[in-house]
Amino acid sequence: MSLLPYLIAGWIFLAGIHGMATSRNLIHAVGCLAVTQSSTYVLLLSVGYRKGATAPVFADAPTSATVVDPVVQALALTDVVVGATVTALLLALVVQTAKRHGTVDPDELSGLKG
Amino acid sequence: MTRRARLWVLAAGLLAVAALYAAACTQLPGFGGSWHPYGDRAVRAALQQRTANAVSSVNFDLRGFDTLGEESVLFASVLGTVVLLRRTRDEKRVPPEPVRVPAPLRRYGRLMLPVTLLIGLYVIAHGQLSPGGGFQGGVVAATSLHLLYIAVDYPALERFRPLGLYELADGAGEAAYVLLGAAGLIAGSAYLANVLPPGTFNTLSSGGTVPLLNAAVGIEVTSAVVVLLAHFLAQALEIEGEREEGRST
Amino acid sequence: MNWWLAAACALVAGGLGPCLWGAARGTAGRRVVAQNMATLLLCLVFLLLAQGYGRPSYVDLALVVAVLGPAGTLVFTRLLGDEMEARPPGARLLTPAVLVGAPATVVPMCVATGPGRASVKLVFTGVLLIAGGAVTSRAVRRG
Amino acid sequence: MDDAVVVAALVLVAAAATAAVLQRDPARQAIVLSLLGLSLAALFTVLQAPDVGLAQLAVGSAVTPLMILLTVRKVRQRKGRPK
Repeated sequence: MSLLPYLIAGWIFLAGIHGMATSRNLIHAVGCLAVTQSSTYVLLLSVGYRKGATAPVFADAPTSATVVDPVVQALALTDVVVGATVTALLLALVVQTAKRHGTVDPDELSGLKG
Repeated sequence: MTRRARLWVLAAGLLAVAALYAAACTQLPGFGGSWHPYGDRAVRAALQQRTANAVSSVNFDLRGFDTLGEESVLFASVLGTVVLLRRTRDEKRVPPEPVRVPAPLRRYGRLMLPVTLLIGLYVIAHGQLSPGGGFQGGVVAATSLHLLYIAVDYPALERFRPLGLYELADGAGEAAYVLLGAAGLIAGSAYLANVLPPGTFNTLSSGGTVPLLNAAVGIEVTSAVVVLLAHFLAQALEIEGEREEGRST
Repeated sequence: MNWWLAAACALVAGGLGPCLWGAARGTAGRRVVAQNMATLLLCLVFLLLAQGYGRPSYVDLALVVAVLGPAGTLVFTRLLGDEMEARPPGARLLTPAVLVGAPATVVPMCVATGPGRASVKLVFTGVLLIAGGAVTSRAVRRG
Repeated sequence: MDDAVVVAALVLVAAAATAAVLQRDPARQAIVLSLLGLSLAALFTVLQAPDVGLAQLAVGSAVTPLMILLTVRKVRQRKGRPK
């Protein structure tokens, strides 16, 4: 149990990388990148978890409560939203690629260059 | 390299990463352990600044400069997307064909727009107290506008969404964050220091500069998402290109 | 032993798990139905977790998913409309699930919290969930 | 009991991530990605991070699927045109 969350984060990371490397469609590859990214959130929040503790939000909890680590939560939180805009940027690149080359298959694209 | 060879290289790389990562995991502090030196210090500092939501305190006070970096990444990626998805000279704008949407769905869309917008604003405004803040609430507020597209129709969204204004607000949100940081310098302290009085714990005005920075981020994220989606919508529904004859193919 | 958490756990394993199975295979219509069911169940999971951990502020998550979940499903019905079949399997389950699930979760929680602002918020979330569920299950069937 | 919820959410997230990678059609992948977002939000909440859960929910439920599906439509529109 004390290793399971870390190993699952690793599994998600590897699965995402595998998907990106074997992808035949750039939109699919961007989706796999989003999966890979989510592994970092799982890892960060698992590191910050404390058994039996509650969220570091004191609006409805006594200030003496034991809480989980807010620092990793702040890191993950901003990254979730910024990650989505970066996904948008990559999708925009895919649209441009489709316009320029008429295909979104990475294998066909590398053939075009040669 | 052939596809087969590439797969072998990938498999070797993945296996090596898996082995190294698993070895590293055994050295990490156990899941759910009670040793969190940074967390404990951050919580103490947040309570000292009378910010009930320690996560917001870390984001907008203790690590405010880091969030400025995140903001800039967001701003830059929106800028990049806008540049990539702009209409080029050889493309023309064709109004999309109207879509028939059933009446109950239309009613739901019109009714839920203000409700969702309010929930978004509520999440932004209570960022320093309860879970939420500018990042989350901004996305909710931006989604509310797009109920017009997904439940009513595209022209309704276009009428309701002055895009130039949102592009301006995106920049204004980023600028407000930078300038609020400079307020710390003017007050004779460090950049992005929390110089305002912290107020009463667990009230809307608590936390000094936290609610202000939170609002700046809320404005920026809302307009950023609206601008992003506007360009994707325009590309997918309106813009049709002439076929680029013999160019780079 | 906390019964709220036990119920949440059962919903995650027995509700969201099958939804994932449904969303990962089959026709486009069936997948969207599974996605819609998942948003409805997730709203209930958040409500149960809020009660189980004794943190009323977690209800905000249920509130957000009650409005954004239907919005997400409508995105799919709007943009995948031509790929979806007219009456996807499982679509008939959506309305009964939300009509039974939402009151079965919200009413005991209101009883447990007692009258006040918190229970008004719970009822509001329940109403939004039912409205969203009704509209999306119609949209999915027409698809 | 806490542990059981955490394990259930973790397994669900792992399954959703694997399923999302295995979907080769981007439009169908978007549906599974949306489920991955929902499961992640549930996991973050049981890990006592409602702030992060809220962010994931806001982004993953409607905005990301909308962007992916619009990109799919744009790309298909170009492919579908007669040569």
